[in-house]
Formats: sequence, C-alpha cells, structure tokens
Amino acid sequence: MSTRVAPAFAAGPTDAAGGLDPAARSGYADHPPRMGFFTDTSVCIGCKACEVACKEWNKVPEDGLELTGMSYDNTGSLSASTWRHVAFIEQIVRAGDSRWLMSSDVCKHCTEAACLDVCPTGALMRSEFGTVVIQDDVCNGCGYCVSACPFGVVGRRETDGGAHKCTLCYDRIGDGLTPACAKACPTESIQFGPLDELRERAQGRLRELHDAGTPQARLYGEDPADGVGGAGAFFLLLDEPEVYGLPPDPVVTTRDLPRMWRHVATAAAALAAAALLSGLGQRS
Amino acid sequence: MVPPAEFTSYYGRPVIKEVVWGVPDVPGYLFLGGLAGASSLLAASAELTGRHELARTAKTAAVGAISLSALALVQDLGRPARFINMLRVFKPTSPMSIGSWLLTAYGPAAGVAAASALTGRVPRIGRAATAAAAMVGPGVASYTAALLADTAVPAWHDAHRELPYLFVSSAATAAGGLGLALVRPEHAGPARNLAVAGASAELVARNLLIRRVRRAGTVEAYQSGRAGHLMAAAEVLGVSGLSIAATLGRNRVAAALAGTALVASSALTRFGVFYAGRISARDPKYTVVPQRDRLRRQDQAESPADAGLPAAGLVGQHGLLQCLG
Amino acid sequence: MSDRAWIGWPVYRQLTGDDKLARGKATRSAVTDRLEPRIKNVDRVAKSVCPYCAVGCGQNVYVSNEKVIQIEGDPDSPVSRGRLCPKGSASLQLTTGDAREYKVKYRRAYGTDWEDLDLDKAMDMIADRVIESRRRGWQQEVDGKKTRRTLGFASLGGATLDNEENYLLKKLFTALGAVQVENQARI
Amino acid sequence: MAEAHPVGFQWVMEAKKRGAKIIHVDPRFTRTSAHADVHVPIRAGADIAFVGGIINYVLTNEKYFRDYMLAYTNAATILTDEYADTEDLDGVFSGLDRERRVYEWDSWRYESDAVRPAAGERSPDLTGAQLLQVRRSGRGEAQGSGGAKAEPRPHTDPTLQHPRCVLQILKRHFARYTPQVVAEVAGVPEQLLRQVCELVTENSGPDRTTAFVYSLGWTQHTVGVQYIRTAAILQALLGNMGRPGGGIMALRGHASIQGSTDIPTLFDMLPGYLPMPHQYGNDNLDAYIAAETVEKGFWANTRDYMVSLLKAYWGDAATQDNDFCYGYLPRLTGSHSTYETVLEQLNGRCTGYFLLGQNPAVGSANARMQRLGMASLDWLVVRDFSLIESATWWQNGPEIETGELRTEEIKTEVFFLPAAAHTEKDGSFTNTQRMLQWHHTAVEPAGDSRSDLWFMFHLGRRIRQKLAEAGRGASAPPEGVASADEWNRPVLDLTWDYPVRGPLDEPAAEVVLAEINGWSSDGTPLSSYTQLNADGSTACGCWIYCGVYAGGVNQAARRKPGTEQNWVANEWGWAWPANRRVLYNRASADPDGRPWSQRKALVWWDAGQGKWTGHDVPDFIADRPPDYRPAEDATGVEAISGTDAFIMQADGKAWLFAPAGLVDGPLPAHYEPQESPFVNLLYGQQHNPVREIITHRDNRYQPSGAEPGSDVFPYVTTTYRLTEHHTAGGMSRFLPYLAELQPAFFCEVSPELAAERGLEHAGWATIVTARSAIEARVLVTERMRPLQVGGRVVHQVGLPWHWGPNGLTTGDAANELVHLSLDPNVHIQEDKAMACDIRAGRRPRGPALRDLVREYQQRAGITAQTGTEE
Ligand SMILES: Nc1nc2c(c(=O)[nH]1)N[C@H]1C(S)=C(S)[C@@H](COP(=O)(O)OP(=O)(O)OC[C@H]3O[C@@H](n4cnc5c(=O)[nH]c(N)nc54)[C@H](O)[C@@H]3O)O[C@H]1N2
Ligand SMILES: Nc1nc2c(c(=O)[nH]1)N[C@H]1C(S)=C(S)[C@@H](COP(=O)(O)OP(=O)(O)OC[C@H]3O[C@@H](n4cnc5c(=O)[nH]c(N)nc54)[C@H](O)[C@@H]3O)O[C@H]1N2
Ligand code: SF4
Ligand code: SF4
Ligand code: SF4
Ligand code: SF4
Ligand code: SF4
Ligand SMILES: [Mo]
Repeated sequence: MSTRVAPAFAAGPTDAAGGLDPAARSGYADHPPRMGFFTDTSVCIGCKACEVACKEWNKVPEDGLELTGMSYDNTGSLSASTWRHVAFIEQIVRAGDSRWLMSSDVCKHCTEAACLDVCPTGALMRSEFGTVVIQDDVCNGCGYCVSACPFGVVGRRETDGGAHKCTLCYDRIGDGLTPACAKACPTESIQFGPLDELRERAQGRLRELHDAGTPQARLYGEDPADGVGGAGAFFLLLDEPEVYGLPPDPVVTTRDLPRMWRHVATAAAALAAAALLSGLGQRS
Repeated sequence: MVPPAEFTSYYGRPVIKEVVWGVPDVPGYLFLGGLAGASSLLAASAELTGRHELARTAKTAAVGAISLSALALVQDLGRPARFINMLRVFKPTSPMSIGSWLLTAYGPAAGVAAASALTGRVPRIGRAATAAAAMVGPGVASYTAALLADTAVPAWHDAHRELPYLFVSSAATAAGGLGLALVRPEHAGPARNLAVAGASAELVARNLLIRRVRRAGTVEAYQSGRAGHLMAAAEVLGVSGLSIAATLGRNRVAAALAGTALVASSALTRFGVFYAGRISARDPKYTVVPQRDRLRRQDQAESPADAGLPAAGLVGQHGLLQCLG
Repeated sequence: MSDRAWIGWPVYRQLTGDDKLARGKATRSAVTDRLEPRIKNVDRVAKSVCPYCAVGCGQNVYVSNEKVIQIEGDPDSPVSRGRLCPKGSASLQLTTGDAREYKVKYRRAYGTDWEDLDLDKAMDMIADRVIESRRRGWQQEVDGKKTRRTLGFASLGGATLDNEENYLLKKLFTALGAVQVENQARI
Repeated sequence: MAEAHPVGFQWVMEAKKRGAKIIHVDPRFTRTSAHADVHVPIRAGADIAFVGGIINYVLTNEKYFRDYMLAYTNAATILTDEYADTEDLDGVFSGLDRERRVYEWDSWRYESDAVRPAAGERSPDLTGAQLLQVRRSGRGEAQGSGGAKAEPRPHTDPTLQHPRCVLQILKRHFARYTPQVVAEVAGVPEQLLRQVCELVTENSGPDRTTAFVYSLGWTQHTVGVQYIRTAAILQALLGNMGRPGGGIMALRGHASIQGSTDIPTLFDMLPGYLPMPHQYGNDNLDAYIAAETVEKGFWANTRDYMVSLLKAYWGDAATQDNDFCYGYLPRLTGSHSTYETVLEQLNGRCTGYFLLGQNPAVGSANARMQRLGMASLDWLVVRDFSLIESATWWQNGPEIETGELRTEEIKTEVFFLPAAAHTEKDGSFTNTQRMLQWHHTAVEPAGDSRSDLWFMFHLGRRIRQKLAEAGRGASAPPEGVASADEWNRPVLDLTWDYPVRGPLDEPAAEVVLAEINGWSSDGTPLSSYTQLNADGSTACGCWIYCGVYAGGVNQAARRKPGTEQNWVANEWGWAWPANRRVLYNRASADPDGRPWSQRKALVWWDAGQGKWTGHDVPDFIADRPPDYRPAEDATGVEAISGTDAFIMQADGKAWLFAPAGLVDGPLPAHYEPQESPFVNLLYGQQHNPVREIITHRDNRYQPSGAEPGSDVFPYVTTTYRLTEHHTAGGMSRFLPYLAELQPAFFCEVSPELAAERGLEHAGWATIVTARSAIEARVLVTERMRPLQVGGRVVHQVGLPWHWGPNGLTTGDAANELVHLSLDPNVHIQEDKAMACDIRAGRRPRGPALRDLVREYQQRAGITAQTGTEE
C-alpha cells in the first residue's frame, strides 16, 4: 500500500508515526494527542454492552426489533441509530478448534475521512482529538456522507432526517472521560487512549497472539499507509476483514478527487467548446 | 476482470451503506442540472449567432430545469429547512459544496437571463446574465459526475474518469435534444449540432465507462437489473435519436421525435448510472471482490518471488490508474 | 448582516483562519463549542449497585434537577472496575424509561379492565385482605401438633429486594404466621 | 458465565491472559465456549457422570493432594459398617424407604465411640411419615451452611487403608465411572475427558489451584445438589478449597439472591440459615436447640443466634420466661415451597398472594399451573416496575386464548403497585461473593411508586393497627385459638417502630440494617457474632450479618477504591461472615500454618504475634495456634483443633463423604433426569429415588428411558439465558435497548436436527412436552452439536426462556413446557434437562393447543402414574 501517493488534499502535517496529523490539518495548531480506539476482538465476549452504553449516553433511539437469523447479531450493521455494532461469526468445526468470532465495529475516525471531506455543510468536523464528529445542529441531511464512507458507517435517520454516527463521545473525551462504550466493555475489548500508545499496545498484543499460536490474528486499520491514512479506531481481527463485514482494502474516495476535478474541468471545457462550436456552421 | 464466484461477506450484508438519495429526486436532479447547464451554453451560443428563438427557449429550459432540480435537491434533504447550510462552508473536497455554490451563482443568472429574454426588458443585464450562466453552466452540467464519483459506491467511483464525459455529453444531448424538439428546425441548428455531438460523445463515453468498470469489477452493476435496462434503453434511444437527428434533423416531425428521444435518452442515462450505483452499494461483492483482487495483486507485486513478473499486467488496475489518471 | 454574525460565518473563518478546507476548526458550530458531558455539572452522584444480577457491579447514579440523568459503572468498584454489561448499561432506561408504571392499578373480582385506585386506599384494602386470608387459612394445629400458622396467604419474591426489605418481609409474615414465603432461590 | 455474569467474566479473561486454561462444560457452544481453551459438549443432565469420571481418574492415578486431603478432609474417617453404597444396592444407598421415598440417613454415620440414639435423629419417636415431613422441610438446605450433624470425633485411619475409610469407599463408589462409561452416558469422548482430567490435575497442588464455577446448569436438576457435591469431592481431593484461585464458585442469580437466602424469604429458614421450626421435634426452644445444634464448631452456638433473633423480632416481649417468644413462630409440616404453594392455591386454601418482584406467570416452572393457581385466588398483589405477565394474566394470559379461562369469570382481585427502583431507595444487596453493598437513594420515587421497605413497613403498621382494634373488639379468632389476643400477640408484640423520613414516610433502611447487625441491651451495635448471647442480652436480626454495622458504621457502604487496596479488597463493602472473602481460608496454609506455597499464600499463622494473619480476614479463630488440640470433653468452638480448617463443619473437615445434611445420599450418583430419552447406564436405578414429585392433572410427566412412549419425546431440551435479557423479562423485554438486541424467542437446533425435522432457519418450530406446546423461531446452528449417547445420536434443543406475552418483544414462555419435579434437598425444579419433541411450523391457536398436548399425552400413553415411580 506504500505505493499510493497521497494527493494534494491529503498533504499536510504528519504525526510521530509518519501518519498525517488530522487535527493539525484541520486548523488546530495546538492540539491534544490524537485519541482513538483499539478494539481487540480476540477478547470480545459479544455482550453488546458497548451498543447499549452508547445508546444510553448518546440517547440514540431503538433501531428495530427484527430477528435477523444472523447468529446472535440482531443489530445487523452500524447505522444512524447504532453506533457500535457487534458482529457474530460462527466458525464451528466438528473436529478441531471451533470459533465464534465476535467483534464490535464502530466508526473508524479515518485520518482521511471521506464522510468529512464530502460534507457540504461542514456538519462533519474534525475535532482537536483528531476524531470525526457530526454536528447535529448543522447537518441538513443531504446524505452525501452516507455514500462516501468506505466502511458503511454513517446513516441517515428516518425520524429526524439527520446523519448520525459515533462521535467518539466528543463531549466526554473533551472532559477527560472515557467514551461510554469503552467504559462499559467488560473485557477491555474496546480500549480508548492516545492513538500512538494504542498502536504500540496493539503490536504487543499481536505478537502475543502470534506467539500463542494464533497466526490468523492481524491488525486492521492500524497502518497509516493504508487507504484511509490509518484509522483512529482500529481493530485486531482473527480473520479476513470481509468476514466481519469490513472492506478488505478501503480507500478514501477523495484520494481520487483531484483527478475527478481535472476530468470534470476537461469535460466542462469540452462541453463549453462543443456548445459554442454548435453555433457555427450555416444557418438554415 | 471477472469477479470470482466465491467471496466472503458478513451474511451477504452490504459493506457500504445503501445510497439514501431518492428516486426520482436525485437522478432527476442530475439530469435537470445537466439540461440546465448545457442549455445555458446553447443559449449563449444561439444568442451569439443570432438565433433568438433558440436562445429564448434554451434560457427558459435552463431556468425551468434548474428550478426543478433545486426543488428536487431540497426535497431530497433529510432536513430541507436547512438547505441554506450548504453555504456555511466552501469545500473543494465536496462536490456537493462546490455544486451548491455553482447553483447559487448559476440560478440567479439563468433566471435573469430567461426573464430578460422572455420579457425583453433589461437586455444588457440579460446579456450579461446569459454570459454568466453560460460560464457557470458547464460546471453545473459536469460537477454532478464528481458528486457521484466522489463516494465509496463502487460503480460510481470506479467510473470517476469517464463519468464527467458521460455526464456532459448527456447534458449536451439533453439540451440539444430539447432545442431540437421545441424550436423550429430552421432556428435549431446549434441545438441539432449539440445534440448530435452530445449523443455521439455519449456513446463513446458510455463505452469507455463500461470498459473501465469491466476492468474494475463493477460492470455487472451497470448491466444487470434496472440499471441494465435503463442503460440499454438510453443507448437505443440515443442511437435512434442521433441517427434521426443527423439524417432527418431538418424535418419538423423527425426533429421533434429525435429531440424527445435524445432528452429521454439523457434522462435514462442518469437514471441508469444512478441505479448502477445503488446496485453496487447493496451487494457486498462489488466492494469486497475488487478490493480483494487489488490486495492480491499488491501482494504478488510485493512478494519477491513474483518480483520478476511484468508489473503492468499484474498491477492491473492500479497500474492503469497511474497511466490513465 | 452584523459584524459578529459575519465572523460567525464559517466561510469567513475558513478564509481567514488555518482551516482552509473547513474540515475542523472553521466549521465548528456554537453548540459544538459549548459541548460538555451532561454528567459534568450534576447536583449529585449517588453510589449504587446494579439491580440486575448477583455480580454486583458498582454504579454511579448522576442526578440533575432531581432527575436521574445517567447511570454508569463505578470505576472504584473492585468487583467491576467501572464496567457494566448490556443490562447494567440499560439501567437508566430501566429506571427512567417508558415502561415504568407510576400509578396503582386495580382489577376488581370478575373485572375486565384495570381501574384507578388511591394508594392509601389500596394499602388499606390489602391490609384487610391479609387479615381475612390469614384467618381463613389459619391452622392452629395439624395432626394434633401445634403449628400456629396460616396457609391463607403466601408471598413470592425477594431476590430483587434489598436485605432490609427481605428482613421486614420475613419478620412481618412470620409474625402473622405465614410460612409460604418464597423467593427465586428456589428456582 | 460470559452470558449470565459478563462483568464477572472479565476476571476469567484476565486469568486467561496470565496463562490460565479455561474449560467450559456445556451442552451448547456458547459465548463462554468461544473463549474457553476446551469446550466439552455434554448431554444435559449427565454432569455427575462426567465429573465422576474425573474423580475416578484422580483416585486411580492417585492424583490427589495427599497432605491436604489427609489434614483437611474426612478421607481418613471410618464409616459404620451399617453403611451400604450404590455399589452394593444397584444404585441406591442404605436406608432407603422406597415406599415413602425417603432415606433414613442413620447408616451413613461415622464410626465413633459416641453413643447414638437408636434410630431417627431429632426425636426417637419420629415415624417414617414424620421423618419424610421433616426432610421435606428443607433441612438439607438449612444445613448448606454447615449445620449438619456429624460425629465430632470419629475414628480415622491416617494410612487410608481401612476398607471402610472414606477414601476407600470413594474409590469403590467411583470405580464404575470409567472413561468408556462417561462417554456412553454423557456423550463426552474419552480423549476429551482425558484432556480435562490432565488439565485439572496438573493445575492442582501446593503451587497451583483450579477453580470450579457453576450455576444453573448444575443446580436445576432433580439431583442438583449432588452435582455440586461431586465438584466438592473433586476439589477437596485436589486441595483446591479455601485457597486463592481455588474453590467452587456459585454464580448466583439476581442482585440480592444471596441476601434473600441469608435473610431468607424462604419457607424453610429463618435469618442466618437457622431452620424454621418444625411441627415435630421442635416443640420448644430447648427441643429446637437440641435438635438443630451440633456439638462442635460455630453451629454449637445456635442458641445464641436463635435467641438474639427472637429478641430482634419481639424485643422486650421476648424474655427468658416465655422462651423468648419462640412459641410465636409458625411451624412447618413439610415442604411449603413455591410449588406446594401453587397446589394450595389450586385447592383453595391459599387465597391471597403477594408477588414482590417476581414473575411466576412466565418465570416459574409449569407456568400454566402458576397462572391457574393465581386464577384460584381471592386476591393478588403485584409490586413491579411494569405490567408484567403475573399482573395481566387475567386479561391476556395464554389460558384466555385457549378458552380455559374467561376474564369475566375470574374472581381474583388484582392490585398492581408500582415499585421504586434501586436508584430510589437506600438498601443493601448481597452479591454472589456474599458481599453486601449499599446503594444510596439518588431521587425520591415518583407517583405512587414506593420502595418495598415502605410497603412492608406501612402494611405491617396498618395490620397491627387493625389487629389491635379488633383485639379490643369482639372479632372472633379462628377455630382452636383461645383468644384474639393470643392469636394476634406475635404481630402486636413485634418491634415495628422504625423511624421514617422524607415526604413519603420512608422507613430508614439503615436502622433496619442496624437491627440485622444486632445490638447489645444498651443499644450498642455489635461487631461480631461471637458477642451474641443466649440470655436475651443481645438482639441480632441475622447472626451471620453481625458486624455489618460494627461501630455504628454502615460497613456495606464502604467504598475504598479497589485500586487503593490489595487484591482481596477487604475495604469495599462487607462480606459475611466477619468480612471474610475466601471461606475456609485456613486451608490455604498447611497444618503447621505455613502457606502451601508462597505463590498461593492467603492467610498464615504468625507465631511472633500469636495470631493468624494474611491478605484476607482469616476464617479461623484468630489466636488459635496450629498445634492446638482440644480437650477430649471440649465442645463448641473450644473443640475446634488448630487444623480443623472447615470450622463450620461438625467435625472440622471438608466432607468427601457427607454423613448428614443431604436427603438423597452421602455421595453423588448419576441418575437420569425425571424425563430422559435414555436408560441409566450406570445403575439399575433410573432416577433419583427420593426426588420430589408433584402429582397433579396439570403436571403430567413423560415416560423415560426404556418405558413405552418415551420415543414420543426423543430430544433432550434445556433452557438458559441470553446476555441481552434478564430472567422472566420484566427488566429487559420492556426496554427498547435490550429488546432490540434479542427481539424474538428462538430455539437453537443443530443442522442435523433441522434436517431430521424439516426445520427452517429463521422459520418457526413448535416444541412439545406433556405439559404444553410453544412456538419459537428457529436458529439452525452448528453450535448445537449432536452427541453420541448410549449408542445412538441424541439431539438437543436449546431454549432461551426469557419470553412471555408482554413487553416490546413477545413470545411464548419456555416454562409452559417445564414440569415440576424437584431436587429433594432444595426443591429446585429440573428445567435444565428434559425431553421434548420438536416439529416445524407454528403451534395451534385457541383450544387446539390443548388438543395437541392431549394428543401427545395419549400417544405416549401418559397417565397419572407415568414418571412417578422412584
Ligand atoms: N444476562 C443475564 N444474566 C443473568 C440472568 C439473566 O437472566 N440474564 N439471570 C441471573 C440469574 S437469576 C441467574 S440464576 C444466573 C444464572 O446463570 P447461569 O446458570 O449461567 O444461566 P443459564 O443460562 O440458565 O444456564 C447456564 C448454562 O447451563 C447450560 N446447561 C444446561 N443444562 C446443562 C447441564 O445439564 N449440564 C451443564 N454442564 N450445563 C447445562 C446451558 O446451556 C447454559 O449455557 O444468571 C444471572 N445473570
Ligand atoms: N425454564 C427456566 N425457568 C427458570 C429458570 C431457568 O433457567 N429456566 N431460571 C429460574 C431462576 S434462576 C430465576 S431467578 C427465576 C427468575 O424469575 P423471576 O424472578 O420471576 O423473573 P424476573 O423477571 O427477574 O422477575 C423479577 C421481577 O422483579 C421486578 N423488580 C426488580 N426490582 C424490584 C424491586 O426492587 N421491587 C419490586 N417489587 N420488584 C422489582 C422486576 O421488574 C421483575 O419483573 O426464573 C427461574 N425460571
Ligand atoms: S469510517 Fe466512515 S464515517 Fe467514520 S470517519 Fe471514516 S469515513 Fe467517516
Ligand atoms: S448528511 Fe449531514 S453530515 Fe452528512 S454530508 Fe450531509 S450535511 Fe454533512
Ligand atoms: S465512542 Fe461514544 S459515540 Fe462512539 S460508539 Fe462509543 S459510546 Fe458511541
Ligand atoms: S462491550 Fe466489549 S466485550 Fe461486550 S460486545 Fe462490546 S466490545 Fe465485545
Ligand atoms: S452490570 Fe451486568 S454483570 Fe454487572 S451486576 Fe449488572 S447485570 Fe450483573
Ligand atoms: Mo436465578
């Protein structure tokens, strides 16, 4: 992935790990360390405390009472009314080690956040912690962010027309509190903290698991050189990302935007030329 | 590249979110915006070359289309009353923001231009407005391509290079077609020219787009289901309209027929593209398979054992990106 | 547009500040700037314990204007270290949600629907019924041996109650001679 | 554990991180299995065979912790020659009275020099029927805390060679629990059992300990108590009791289920596990004490505890002269458990019912019978947060749908009183660690909602007032009662003068706690139960809680942060007894008082200071040196030797063999559940011979094993919990945030069973037993694994039982299916291992539902006798 060149929009200050410093790039000259999540799915017990704690804190409404038949997951996916979603994947073998994977998904708080880039109102905003927050008082519900997010995180809520997603508990972390979901998580599957510390911790945990004979363990979203410049909320997974419903190689769409604009400009010019030229020629 | 039949997903759930934009609002908006933008250009061209009837019609079409499109846009917002928030910021990273500013500039210009043309009052201001609308018009007609492409929707993003061309040619087709249909043939020369040029370009652009998405692994989204039907119908109408316009375009009835077909073709193209995006967002294979392939290719490219292999073939899409992009 | 309003316009901030692309600082709304956790300036925090299961996780109950506005794990608890499972995390909804009933309801014998009843009246009626059932089910002796009890009324429940409540319950009902006092330990 | 005690499970995950191996024994692959190193899929109802297999491994391979076993268990104790084991009697123990379904446990005795009464235990003249009654009164349960009688100084053989010493008896008893047999019975393959045996034994010894954690998977059986006994034997053999990281942890249920057992709202006990007086043998205080006291250890002081309780209840009215009002206590005549209560309701004797935070209409076994019982009442009081099914069955219960009941024909008066939540009252919960934690009022309850403390207090106040008035008037007492005054004295003499506070007249919970804690005659709060006296100079509402208000300080409200204390965290809340966190922790040190290993040090003898010390509060007499040996004639606490680590036991030892206290045998034996598709492969005896049977038209049992008709119910079914719901659903089905997480009642079946019965994933299935039929959505999952049992494949059906007709997510209650047949020690129902049929599609509606059940009953040839044989 190192072959990718960050285009002009993405250029700017970098952090210690060589990743981009999103807060600095968003006008916070002096800012606290970038905060994020390391979700270690290898210790998730699928209790969904994170889902409930998030809803209680953020007053997120109930999201439907439908039995999905997807193992113990009746939430289905992240949405406007589900900001943490616990996936359940049954991998049962009749001889050998059966697995029941559980994983709590959340907004990735991308370093290069497509949702934020495309938001026309500025409702989506980068905080001084480097997180990505929707300002509900600003959002006009255009729905652009919904289609821009490569992880399918943001949704638009039927009842209020606004787009919603995890705020990484901006109100809480601003006051030194732990986000509600991380605080509730019984097994510390969700770990909150300065991103660089989390990355280090995750590497340690990865080594531990590899040494303990779990070669399938891998980090997801932790690499600043990945398609979204590294996620502010990254994961330790025990299988391929798509098994959990995550895109295997997401790329922020705005990486290609300069090129898009160039083509748009060329096309527009061509249209102008064609139109003007259309007037030429004999009149009948 | 043909996606392998087997791929893993989470219970077949989409990876990215479904497009929340409504039908007909948003595809209609795409079409009307194109129609408006190109009409303003056509109007300017007609005015410059003294075809006032055509100019007047095109201006009227522009203001009508843009008003409708703005309505569609506002209606599609989750919180329409907050439309004005579009002007809180100016974001080059957001085609919708750019579009909003473009519309803000364009709408009044097109309005004044049309009003002046229809009432015959303040002709100088009318001319200035016509010029202004014509200057902003290409932007209005083309930015929507970026609007769709600048998303995680595979069928749209994969087509980000071709979409602008498809959309402007489609806009030209629509504007030209409308002129052709509404204005007496003897006054409709530029419209006919524009329609023919647009429809031809559209054919080429569509083909290029299909080639691109075939390589990218999302072609099925354009060729199956409702999108497939719409795209096919657009093509049939476009080719018919084009042939009629090019051959019998000076016949009033034929012109009307051709014009209508071309307008419809343009609209269907937008709807087709829109649906292709929806389909590709709904089915995880459009997200997972191409990304998997990309990773596989990267792995192979990076793995020392494969280092000797010719990169272009393997790096595939990525390599092509570099060449074409 | 007044000067201040103009300065409040994000485009202006965007053009004049460091956040040229309006991704962060420039686009903050006034609401965002005022944001605070709602538990910050509460009137008090009551120390509590999760009401669901016997793990006994610690809870902090945040009170503002005589309303419970949030319930969270108590990080000090050596049992739970601040964590709560989904049920514990739903305690706020349990205690303040729509499912709570706040009025006495009464269904008369053979009645087809609930009726309203004054709490005081209800207590009085219940006391009368206890006395009557106690009498009717009284067994001074069984098989010639003293039992001094009543089978006329019974009670069930206790595992969700406080020790103090169970204590009074057992004390009162035992004194009344009731032996059919049971709770979830049986099941 | 991950499901039902998720926050507790963090400690398992922590241990795992540090290298602990986790073994999960469960019929289903659950969220707990997902984090276990080894998952043992087992046939529901076969754990005694499985754990018996481990014991057999330990005994045959001499893997026990010999020094520990010798010092702290009764391995060396010699039994009388009257004892006959299941080995001798094909599956039953000596003393079985087959006709009355009761064991005379006299032959289970230790051999000793003490003179014993000839027969019977409490009073020589108890007849068989009377004995049965006493047994049914839950003596076993009251003795769970250690009060069972046994010879304090039995004969022993420290060489462990005597053929009648406990270890030798054990060896013979468990010899037939071979890996092959375990595989056949439990469906656990031999090499898996072997793996577990090795993991468990390798991790036990001076330097390592293994812990057992159990809950309902082990208790809700007709042999539930014996399940735990099996683990107790294993853990005592391996030296895992009383030591850090060891033990057998009961993961209890509700927030204060432990508290409601300690201060019991249970028929058979008074506070502190004092048995409720029985009609026989408990005539007066002396007789009661004689019958219920042991000679050695802390239970020798029963009189202190009982008198102090009577003083707490009746205050100044309780005097030496009137037996401290002992006579005011009602007497038992047998079991009066919740299930017998239902029978009393159905027969019209019990006419009033309080439901104080319980929802039997869906939560209790044989839910239909529960509702029919309620429909026979004159009045019902329900106190709850929401309109649970127990409050609305007369309106929308299943019997209304089937036409069995008609709302306008139901006579029951129903009072629904809204309850205050935990945030709206002061009080203490006792958690699963026996720890009391205080919760403080955050806000006052709104509307008519009131605390249960308020309710009990004001109800009592009103009743007392009314009775006092009636006593003055002419209102006649019931037949056989001399006078209204005599009749009402116990109520009127009750100390019932709790101070109230606030606008609602809320009684002061702390004052109640202070009464529970106890005080001396001058009102000084006591600090330890050792201060209690039998002369009336102390009052104490629950002797084991004495100390919770020591120094007039609410110890349960202590909240010194865990991070500021050692790992035992003794200064958070208060645990009974005496704030000890690990029971019997004397056993963590060797007989000389030194920790078995430094790694596993918990408490030890400090010779310099002449007292026991350590991380926890020592569970021993603080200044009793390890080398103390009691005089021959010492009694009570004096009789506890310096190595009697199990101080509540009558002989100071952990019981590998239980000479008393259990009504269904001194050793565990595998019996098939009440309803099982299999014959007992271990013994000729199919069921627990003394299990409690409730014969009633609405509680028909199914044929089992080889009996004709048992093939009508070919599948094993079990009921269990989901993390997302709580018990009968009153606290989860009504909450949007929990309801949405598990929005439908479902059953879990294997793909094989689904294929066999044409069940479709996410479709509907109907599950049928002899009691009822219910419908559930189907989850076909590989997590349900068919097992090889008794030479054939058995399928199990999983039923999370949280549903009922009310709330945001509704569904049939699994308890419609469950029969009443109970563990004879504790009267718990067997809802963890049953037999059922399952078929595709929804169940019939209306009267057709009962028709279906009748059809099944007929097909299986079910009569009133079916399943009732011992
Ligand atoms: N989320 C949640 N937590 C709770 C509760 C709740 O309702 N929901 N309830 C609380 C209460 S009241 C209680 S009592 C506890 C109960 O806690 P648990 O006892 O853990 O609860 P269950 O799920 O009923 O049963 C546990 C397991 O026993 C298994 N099992 C069934 N039969 C057998 C068997 O024969 N042998 C073995 N080895 N296992 C068997 C089941 O498959 C199930 O996984 O939980 C408390 N905590
Ligand atoms: N088939 C099957 N049946 C079972 C079990 C099983 O495993 N399988 N498990 C059994 C077990 S272990 C248990 S504990 C029972 C539980 O069965 P129940 O105790 O009947 O179930 P809950 O839903 O917990 O009911 C408790 C009620 O108390 C109310 N409540 C909570 N707090 C208070 C309070 O402070 N005051 C008052 N007045 N009410 C309050 C709640 O709202 C709730 O409705 O179910 C048993 N039934
Ligand atoms: S995951 Fe999606 S919603 Fe979250 S920051 Fe990235 S692009 Fe935005
Ligand atoms: S929906 Fe709201 S947050 Fe999303 S892009 Fe539109 S305005 Fe921004
Ligand atoms: S960080 Fe806050 S908003 Fe985000 S998922 Fe967790 S609780 Fe919800
Ligand atoms: S709270 Fe933690 S353990 Fe529970 S589901 Fe969420 S991430 Fe997993
Ligand atoms: S938070 Fe969960 S685990 Fe803790 S006490 Fe409450 S219900 Fe039990
Ligand atoms: Mo329970």
